[in-house]
Amino acid sequence: MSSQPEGVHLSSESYRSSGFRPQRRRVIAGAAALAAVVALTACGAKTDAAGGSSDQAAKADTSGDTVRVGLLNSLSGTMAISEVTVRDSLRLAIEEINASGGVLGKQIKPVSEDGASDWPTFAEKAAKLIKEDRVAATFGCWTSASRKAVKPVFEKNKSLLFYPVQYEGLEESPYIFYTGATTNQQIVPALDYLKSRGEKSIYLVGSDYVFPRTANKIIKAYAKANGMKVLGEDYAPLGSTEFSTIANKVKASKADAVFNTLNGDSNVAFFKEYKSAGLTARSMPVVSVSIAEEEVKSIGSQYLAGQLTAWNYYQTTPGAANTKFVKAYKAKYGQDKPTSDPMEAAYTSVYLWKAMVEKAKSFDPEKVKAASDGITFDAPEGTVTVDGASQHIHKTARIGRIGTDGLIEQVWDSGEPIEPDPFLKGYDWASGLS
Amino acid sequence: MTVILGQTFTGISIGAVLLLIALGLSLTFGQMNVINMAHGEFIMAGAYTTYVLQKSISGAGLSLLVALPVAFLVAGALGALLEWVLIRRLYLRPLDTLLVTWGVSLMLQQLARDLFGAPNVQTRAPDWLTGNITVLGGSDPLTFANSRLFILGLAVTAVVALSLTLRLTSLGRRIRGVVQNRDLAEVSGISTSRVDRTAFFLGSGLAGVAGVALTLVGPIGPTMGTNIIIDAFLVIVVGGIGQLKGTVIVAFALGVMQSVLEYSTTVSVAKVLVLVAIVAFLQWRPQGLYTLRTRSLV
Amino acid sequence: MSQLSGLEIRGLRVSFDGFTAVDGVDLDVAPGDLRFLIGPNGAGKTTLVDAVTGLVKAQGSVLFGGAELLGRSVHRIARSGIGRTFQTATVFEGLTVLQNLDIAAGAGRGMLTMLRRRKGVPEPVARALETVGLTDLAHSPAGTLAHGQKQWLEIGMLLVQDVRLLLLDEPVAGMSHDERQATGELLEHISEERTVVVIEHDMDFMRSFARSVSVLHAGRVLSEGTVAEVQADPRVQEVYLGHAAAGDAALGSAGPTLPDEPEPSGGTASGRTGAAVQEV
Amino acid sequence: MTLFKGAPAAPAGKSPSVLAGRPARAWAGFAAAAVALFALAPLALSDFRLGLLAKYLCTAMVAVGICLAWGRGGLLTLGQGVFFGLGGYAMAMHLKIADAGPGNLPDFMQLYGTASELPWWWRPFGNPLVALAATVLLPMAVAAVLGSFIFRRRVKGAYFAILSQALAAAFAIWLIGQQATTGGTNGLTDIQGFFGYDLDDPVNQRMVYFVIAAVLLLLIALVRQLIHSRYGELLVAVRDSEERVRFLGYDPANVKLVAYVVAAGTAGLAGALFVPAVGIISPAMIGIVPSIEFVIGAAVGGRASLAGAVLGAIGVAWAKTALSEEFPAAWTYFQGLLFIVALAFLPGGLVSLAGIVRRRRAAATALPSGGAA
Repeated sequence: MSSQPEGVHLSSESYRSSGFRPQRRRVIAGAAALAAVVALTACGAKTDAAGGSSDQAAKADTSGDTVRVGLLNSLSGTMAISEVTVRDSLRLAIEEINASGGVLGKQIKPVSEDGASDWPTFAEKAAKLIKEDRVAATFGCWTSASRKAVKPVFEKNKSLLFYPVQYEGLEESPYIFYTGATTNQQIVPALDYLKSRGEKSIYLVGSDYVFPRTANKIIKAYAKANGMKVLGEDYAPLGSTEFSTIANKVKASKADAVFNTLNGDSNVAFFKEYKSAGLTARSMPVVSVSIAEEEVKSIGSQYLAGQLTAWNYYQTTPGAANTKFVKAYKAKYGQDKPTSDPMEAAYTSVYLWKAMVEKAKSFDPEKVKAASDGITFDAPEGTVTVDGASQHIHKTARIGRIGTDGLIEQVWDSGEPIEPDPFLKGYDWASGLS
Repeated sequence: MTVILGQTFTGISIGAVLLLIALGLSLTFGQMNVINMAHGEFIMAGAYTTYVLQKSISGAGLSLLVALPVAFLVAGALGALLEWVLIRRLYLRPLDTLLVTWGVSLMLQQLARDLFGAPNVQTRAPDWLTGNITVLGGSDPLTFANSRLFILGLAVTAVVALSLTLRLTSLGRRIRGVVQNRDLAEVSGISTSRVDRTAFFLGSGLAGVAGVALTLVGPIGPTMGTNIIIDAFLVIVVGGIGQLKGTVIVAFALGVMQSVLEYSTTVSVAKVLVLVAIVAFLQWRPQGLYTLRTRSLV
Repeated sequence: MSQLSGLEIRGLRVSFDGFTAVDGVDLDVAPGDLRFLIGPNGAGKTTLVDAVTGLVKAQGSVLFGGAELLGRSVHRIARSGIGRTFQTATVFEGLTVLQNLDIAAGAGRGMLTMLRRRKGVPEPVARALETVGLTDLAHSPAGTLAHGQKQWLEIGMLLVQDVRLLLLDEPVAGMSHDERQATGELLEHISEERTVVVIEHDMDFMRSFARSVSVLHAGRVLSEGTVAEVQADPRVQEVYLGHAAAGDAALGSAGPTLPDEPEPSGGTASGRTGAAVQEV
Repeated sequence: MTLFKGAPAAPAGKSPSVLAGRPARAWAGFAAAAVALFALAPLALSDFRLGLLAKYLCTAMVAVGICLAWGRGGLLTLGQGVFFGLGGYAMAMHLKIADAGPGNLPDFMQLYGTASELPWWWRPFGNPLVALAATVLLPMAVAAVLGSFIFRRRVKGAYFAILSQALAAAFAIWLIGQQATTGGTNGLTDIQGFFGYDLDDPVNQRMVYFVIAAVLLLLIALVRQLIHSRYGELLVAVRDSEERVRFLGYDPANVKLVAYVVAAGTAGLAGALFVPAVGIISPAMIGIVPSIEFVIGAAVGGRASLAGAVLGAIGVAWAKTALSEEFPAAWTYFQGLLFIVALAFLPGGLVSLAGIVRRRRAAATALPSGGAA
């Protein structure tokens, strides 16, 4: 190639003119590099190399004395602020179970993947956990969008996902266990509570995504049937931190209460603005369904004291199981780290899976599903029971008030666990919803 | 009437926040033509500085006031470091700078996550900043939030300080000299590389100050910078590169526009409309509101 | 070659933010002329060319071959047969000499031709290569050419562009004596078929090759005529004396070629700001 | 415009006749790539990894367009996410309609919507041919309208980059706001079939991969032709000195517009094929971050060279997967570092590294180094 003399010694000229020949050569170099990429990707495929790559449902690998489970949470990107705590909580449960002998005599080996707050990435990582790591079950996801993205992956591969966050309902995937609240275990009780306090009008504020929009649809149907007025409805793009106008609108509406379905960062800005506008928990209480202890900590009780939240668990929920959970969590992650509802639901989900596996005496998803009905666990939130048909769990609804110390104090509960009803079939006013 | 006044004030206060975060960019982007995507992370550094200081200084008010100069220095030092390590190699490649500094911003976000934890952190605002003052009494009172007034004051102070620095000090003259004719400045004995670094220090330092202000109205977390950075760039682009007065006018104009549209429609619609309006505006005036009309810019 | 056309400028006025760079210029360049524009720094020479080629907005009238140019866009004016060079030679440095010329030759090409590869060397391009003496360097990247060669390449590009009016901004700046001579002869040769206007500071060069001369001062035409007529004009002497200490020397010999007024840089920008402006 | 000195920017060969006379090398390279994609990869990779490779190849398609528009034309196309999204949504809308079956609404509309029938702007996508054409033509049309405004008003460089980002952000926000008709943040998910083929079936997934690989090679060939054509030379001229081109009688706005529109078309096609490969299209693929990621792949590999841009895109996407699997908690450090090192210290991209090494070696040994690449 370099037989032309100028390619050898003339510095700048050859630099440029020799640019041509290598360019054609680069196509070949490119192909070679492409082959290298393929080879590298193949190296990454080591766990799969043994099995026939074309069989449909990747079987979980339970041959050794360990069993792998997947932890699928956003560890980077905007959702990391919430999801990292869930990952921590899942790890705690796994450690505890391993310390007490594991599941069916096998130690649990968690495989953590980063969903990176990006839905297609969630789908990719879910497939990786199922097909490459051969996990027996996967725990995680937070946003509805990430759950919708991975749902077909789990269904296609007949593998189990345990989803630990309260959500908008209207879903029953045969391969997902929902251990957070569905709407009739959180939103509907919160509305009942407002009604019982005599609030006649509400203002809806939410982030612009599926959960708030669906929740607000349900709220509007409820309000219509129960003589409540919805005075306004506002959505802010996810991650939005400019709430002065919404605060003005809320203030001008003179509603009795605000129903808040904002997510993450936006809550901080919203409550700072809310207070600046001169609105207080006394003059216009806000019921939030996404603010748990972790969020209280980052917003500051300065802005939140007196406001209401609706969940199934608070750090202050009484009971020996919770005392143990809170103590263990703080011992592992630090005394200043609070526990919250999604963390508790995640923690509980690992124990529920363990109980199902032990009842089924198998890690096989179909057998685990079959064994799920009626499984109970003495969870930090109180005893929960799995409803095998809907794969949701019976949970007690709790309304809490945020204290000046940043903890949430329960002011009302549903008395007993509420049966999950993701499609709100038991509510007449909800008939037109889906 | 109350609504109109209230929304106008809201718009001005949104504009003040925009102005604060864009002000640093008016130096680094506007004067030096460097698209620094890590600018948002310098804002974050300023916010975390407030958080750290508040842990060691009791008294929310004092720590906030101390945080202003400290955040300026911290973010400024980060900026000067970035300029020294990376950006000075990229002065003739503004678009590569954008991508490189984006890589820097990814790393800084992860660093914040590892240092301070993934969840947001909180700072306490002093009591004199959490309330509001009533401007018009009556059944439908018009109130201005103290925190917003504080930010407005801070923004105005920063603008005045910056423009005085550029206009009156020898540093300012050197910066303007370098911007207008680098070669000439160089042969006139100005160390252009030092001027570059100083300008970058100032611009990034202003981002740190903006970060302190943002702790009063928004969350403090690893990704807080990314959400606002594009808005800040748009302010500079629409205002006209290298034009402080353009930046000021556009920040307030966009703020008022956003707040008025938001009130009459929804946040998302308002956001989209503002962006579309910006695109349309740039069709009309592709060089922004104010242009430095010299022959070399024809 | 198409018929020769002349340039007719009336009342041309260009101002930038209050500063009037060209202040009511009337200028006639006869078809086939080889006209030199001279004048002290800031006289408005380059701005005049900018106005004619559509780079800056101007008032007045510029007729070329009877057609009004003002108000047309740059590329339309170029298509009507007017080409120019810049003070700093501006060629496409990343492309070869051949590619530079081929692009210059191709403004009228159709879509399909554009989307095909260039096969061989088009005849006009080969001729231009010959004329400007760059045949041997046809495949070298233009960025590697010597300064003078770049100037020639620019002239070559105007030739293949087949313009009827060439506006050359200091085409011999930085050239050696021999190169100047060669360039001058080239211009004489070109002006047999085209009209040529040259902005120049080099008075020797002007005296050797100009067919007619216009002297600009403070945005106006001060004097016009043959070299001898202009040299004899006392106003011209006064202007040059007023601006350069050695007035006669400036007019009489090569003189120091001082940097002209800041230019609308179509070419390599000196500073970062300039580079940015290029991109922005 | 910056001359990327590391990457030999001049497109054509030593002489056109030589180039035309020896296309053998190009063909050999092309054939090698085809072998790698069609034989090697399917043999060496599991279904899962092959699926990932399909996804990487989609980003490579975007990079092909970016190479033309940015590498050759100097337009920093920071809004490719918009065109990727337009193509992706056009395809996904058709597949959702097809999945739902005649007369039925797509699943998410039943959940979140209020209307009992398809919105009017969904209906044309029910026709497979219209939808297929739209995946390419819609992004191209949008690019043509946008571009003709933007380029004619001479919005360039930093302005253009930031404007593109603003548009990407606006489009994403708009999509999210229309939950009832676009699926909002969720996007369009759970796509079952692809023109009658069941996407659950691994054999069909493999076919999707082959389609993607073939389309990528086709696009490379097309854009390569464009780069080496007279137009390609003119485009580089516009990049290097737009004003000069104008004085030669061309309208640079049109020259740029062609590159911009072609780049939009490749991004649209990539988005369309991403849908069956991954099974989802969402606003997450459209905003500012993915738009930057598309550009970064091309930049890391070498923006001015097709091979560089394509391999860079594949490599960066692969690195993202590999690093995040290996270091789920710290991979963004490595990713950031990769961008910084590659772009700050290798402006011509990784392909220029090969050139530097080769030159060093050639200088050291003064011997022909043919085949060393």
